[in-house]
Amino acid sequence: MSESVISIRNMVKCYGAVRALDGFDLDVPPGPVGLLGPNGSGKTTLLKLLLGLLAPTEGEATVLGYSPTQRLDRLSVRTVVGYMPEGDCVLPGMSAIELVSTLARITGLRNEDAMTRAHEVLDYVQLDEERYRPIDGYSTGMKQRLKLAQALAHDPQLLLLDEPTNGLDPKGRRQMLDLVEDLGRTQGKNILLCSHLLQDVERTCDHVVVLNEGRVVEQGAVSALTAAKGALLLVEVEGDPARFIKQLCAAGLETITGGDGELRIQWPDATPDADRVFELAQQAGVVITQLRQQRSSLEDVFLRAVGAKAPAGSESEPSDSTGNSTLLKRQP
Amino acid sequence: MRASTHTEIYRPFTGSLREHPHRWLTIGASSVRQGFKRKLPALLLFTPVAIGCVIACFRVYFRFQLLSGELVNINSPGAAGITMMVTETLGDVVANIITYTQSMAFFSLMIVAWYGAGLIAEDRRLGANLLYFSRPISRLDYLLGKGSGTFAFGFLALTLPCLLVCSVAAFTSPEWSFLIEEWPSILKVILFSGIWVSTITLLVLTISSLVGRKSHALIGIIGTIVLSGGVSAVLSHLLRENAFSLLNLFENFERLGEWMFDRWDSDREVTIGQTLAALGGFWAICLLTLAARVRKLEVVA
Amino acid sequence: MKPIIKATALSRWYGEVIGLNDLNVEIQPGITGLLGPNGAGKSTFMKLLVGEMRPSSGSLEVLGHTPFANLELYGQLGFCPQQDALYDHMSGLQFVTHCMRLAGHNHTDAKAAASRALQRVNLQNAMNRPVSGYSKGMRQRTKLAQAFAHTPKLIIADEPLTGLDPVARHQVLELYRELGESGTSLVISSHVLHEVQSLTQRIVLIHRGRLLAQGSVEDIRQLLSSHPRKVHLKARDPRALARALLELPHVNSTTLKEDTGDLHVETRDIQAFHADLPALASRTRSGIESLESSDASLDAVFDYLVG
Amino acid sequence: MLHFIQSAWLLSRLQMRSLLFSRRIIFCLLLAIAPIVIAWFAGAHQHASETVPFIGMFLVLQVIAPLISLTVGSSVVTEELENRTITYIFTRPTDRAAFFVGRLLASTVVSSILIALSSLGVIWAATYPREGMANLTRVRKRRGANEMVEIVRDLPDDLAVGLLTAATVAAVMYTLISAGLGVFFKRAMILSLAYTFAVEGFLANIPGSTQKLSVQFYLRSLFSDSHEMEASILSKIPILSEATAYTSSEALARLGVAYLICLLIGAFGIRKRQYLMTS
Repeated sequence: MSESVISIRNMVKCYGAVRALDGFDLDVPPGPVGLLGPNGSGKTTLLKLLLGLLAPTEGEATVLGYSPTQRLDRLSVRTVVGYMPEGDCVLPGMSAIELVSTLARITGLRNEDAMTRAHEVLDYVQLDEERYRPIDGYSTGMKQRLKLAQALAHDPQLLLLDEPTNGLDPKGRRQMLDLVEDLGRTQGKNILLCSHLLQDVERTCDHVVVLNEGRVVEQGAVSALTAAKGALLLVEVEGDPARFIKQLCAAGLETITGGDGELRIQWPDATPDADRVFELAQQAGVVITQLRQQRSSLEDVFLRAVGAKAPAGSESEPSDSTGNSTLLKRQP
Repeated sequence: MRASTHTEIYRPFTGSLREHPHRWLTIGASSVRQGFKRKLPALLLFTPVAIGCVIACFRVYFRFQLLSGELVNINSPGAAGITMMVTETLGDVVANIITYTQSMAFFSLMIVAWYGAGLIAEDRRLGANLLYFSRPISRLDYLLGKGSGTFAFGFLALTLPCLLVCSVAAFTSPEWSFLIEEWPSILKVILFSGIWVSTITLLVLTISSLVGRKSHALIGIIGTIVLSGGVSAVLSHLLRENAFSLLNLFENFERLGEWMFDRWDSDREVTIGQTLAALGGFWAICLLTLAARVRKLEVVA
Repeated sequence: MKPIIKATALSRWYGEVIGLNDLNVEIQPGITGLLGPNGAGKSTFMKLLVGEMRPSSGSLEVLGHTPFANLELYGQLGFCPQQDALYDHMSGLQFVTHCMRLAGHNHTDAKAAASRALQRVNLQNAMNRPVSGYSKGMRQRTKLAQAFAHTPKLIIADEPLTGLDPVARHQVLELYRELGESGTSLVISSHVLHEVQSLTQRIVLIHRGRLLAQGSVEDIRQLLSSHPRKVHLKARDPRALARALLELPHVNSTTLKEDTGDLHVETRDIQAFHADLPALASRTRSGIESLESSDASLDAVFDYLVG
Repeated sequence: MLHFIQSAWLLSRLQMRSLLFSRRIIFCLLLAIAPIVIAWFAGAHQHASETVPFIGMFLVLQVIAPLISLTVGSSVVTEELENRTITYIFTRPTDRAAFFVGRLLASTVVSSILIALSSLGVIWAATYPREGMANLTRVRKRRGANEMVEIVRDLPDDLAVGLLTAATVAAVMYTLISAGLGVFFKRAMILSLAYTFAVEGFLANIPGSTQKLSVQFYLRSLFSDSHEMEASILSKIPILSEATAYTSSEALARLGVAYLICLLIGAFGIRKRQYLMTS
């Protein structure tokens, strides 16, 4: 694995008594990385530190060879880092093309480069003829894409995206996710993506870091973290499952029926053979509509890492609405 | 539902960044361009300045024409009387320029206030500070940029018309006599208007950094001017103590103008030292507040 | 059952911006998801429901009342607004007690009901601290507590899930499920579709100010016959499976994704496909690992309708 | 009716608490202290019977009282509207008029207390005996030797009472005006500032019967009618001489009627109006 994009050593940041970042080491690999954590876990503080806007109480960090915690690199690090803020932010009274070209010029591009680059980047985020209109007429989706465009203006090697899909409607969210996925996977840009919507992170990131109360509590490749543990098959059946269950038990496969007619077949060895299940279903004259291996989702990983119990005891899909033991009684 | 590959091709940027890109110049230029986008306020604010400047130029022009005598043929009866009366009303050229500068001070304040009030306030309200400070600019760049933007408007409103009047005076004066004899006072006029513009720029930006919206900033500026004038008047009246007139910005500049163009009438109770100290104090307060507010603006980013 | 909300030819516009445009909808008791892209008129509809605005034309009945400034209705209605606005200097308990006192209860029952509600939202140890110190999730749960403290018949929640982290989102969803089960009707507007789908199957889809679709996700999907159903298959030997599948008459197309080895199959008749699959699978022995039809998900339905 | 009073009382307590913790109140305190400081300085130079009417009339009644009550009064409706907490109240089965009346009561109490204290402070500062009086005698000498003898330390007490009543009435009236404007218009603060300093400033200061339309006129009659003004500077200004047309009781009656009408308009207005909270 090539050298890490961001390496942090013993990072501590205190706001008075509150220890926003509680001394941790972190090596962020290249490519798209998700940064997860409940509200107030230190994500925004970390981003500001990487941008050199905040000085840490202790520890230092190196980003792409620059060290934003030192005075001299504090500004120059921002020439190679692009930041997409979370809230609404716009330069007053400007249209999209003016905003992106002005910000590009401020970063250091020459005038003619800034204008051509602005058009290129706005084409990329599909802000076509709206780029000449003032921004207050934009929809939330267009504003988010504009923010992404201004972060890309100086072609940074590292992109810091803070909640890019927050508050977007499904169409806007899909467009934004396509852009982030294309940047991360196809264009090979390093991305640090902060988000609460774990489906989005699962879809766009390869590596994940989970922060909680200022410390790194979990990190690893997404595929590894959500790998299937043990051979548990989830099968949804139409019609009467009873005969099918008898068949399965006859074949020595222990089966439990979940709440909404979902069967959980425990496979003796690690490699489940679905064809066998289909054969049994055919003999039982039963129709299978869903069959998948039990994999914990990123949400379960997150909930386990942050210490809140996953709902309904077993590591089921987040959308399992049959949660018999509700969270209400338990302390968060 | 996996995402289909993205058809848009992302082209990496091949150009290079400039070594010392004068970032504050870009910010200043963009604020000026933003200002002149809306034509109506520009028209409304700059017409009185233009009219004042034209009048001053004509006064100076006639003044010199009369001196050279082309305007009124000498041998007609009573010509001497008319020329004497007219020259007497027109007054000395330099005095003309100084009165022009002081009369335009108020208009230039309005122009600088209108264009400068929103520069920092609207940035904070709309979150533009997040965008500015995620770029490699220091707080000084930001301040210099906003300051230069506002100063440019003040320059257009006051210093440029003064220069125009001086140049008209120089051209019409016989054999450039105005330029040769009076060039120090031209420099003084430029310096005086420069100081006035930079002071009101500082005032406008400080108030703009304290409030959340352009309209509040405008109210704040007008409020400060009126209040400082009113309070100093009431206090000096009530307490018969003229030191309070130091609070009033306009009076300070009147005294400064008189001192610079050595028309200082000696029986003024407030000395020039106190005036300069008052101005220095005002500048210090403004710069300190601005520094503190912009530091807060950056961290909020 | 009598519908809790009945809108007939309801429209509302501000200047030339159209909020709702001749909306006719009836919402039955129970949990209903109110969906629609940004600017479709969802928040306008919510404001009309809560009586914050009067309709420009048409009529609206909530629990049999016309909602604008209708004191009788507000006794049975709970509203959880979208904005994150609370009285920061008050504590959670004081805030909910204050709301209950305004509803006409005396101090003791108001305080009792408030602490019960706050316990139910899991804020018992934080309820005496001022709200300014609460996290986003806690503020959301406090807003919800004031909405159901007076056990209303109907609770309306505007975007309750945006900006919450997964932990808080789970707790809020559990809470809604519990309220739904206890008989309170709920109308929830949200963009986080998979969360809404985990809560209820009944949705009302508004687009450009009009009702686009109403009913359960599955029924709506059936109606969209023009769109072929998509099924995803993972197998050890996807090419053999693909060849076999193409022989089935109702399969339109199969696309193979080389990077992930997924097989996307489009079929005209999903029941026939499911019926034929077991036989085909045992015959070809191509080692199917998973069979998923993500087509019935709310995301897909939303895409087909809104595009 | 009981529920109306109960919720009004509840909301006024809430407004009282949020006012006392807000930045507005610091601004009001500064405004309240200003005339006291000026009166203190002026006390060293002028006789109390001259400073109190001057500061009372020009500073307290025309500037400080309206400013304080506008700041406090304009927050009655707009504050909750702006930070969007109004939804919790407007979706409760309470009469919206109770919301208006309750918060108005709290604001009026706060502004009248502040202004009453400020006027008391002015009177106290002006009459406080200090060694500074020595140079006062020197000033007197130039204007006529005998005047030095009758330096009267205390103030005619009806002048003090006059100032207090006028100031409190000013507080009550202007708080209602700004609250009423808050019900109907978005930018209540700016509108009420415009009304008080532009419209009233204009109406009250041109001679003629239009003065009767402005609150200032009645405040002046309240203040100047309460004591013979022969020695003080007020009688020298022509506009003010017409102020004595009404006795203080007549002025109070007219202001009372105006107050009731405005209160009713506000109460009905808040019930009917739709408050759109722009996102």
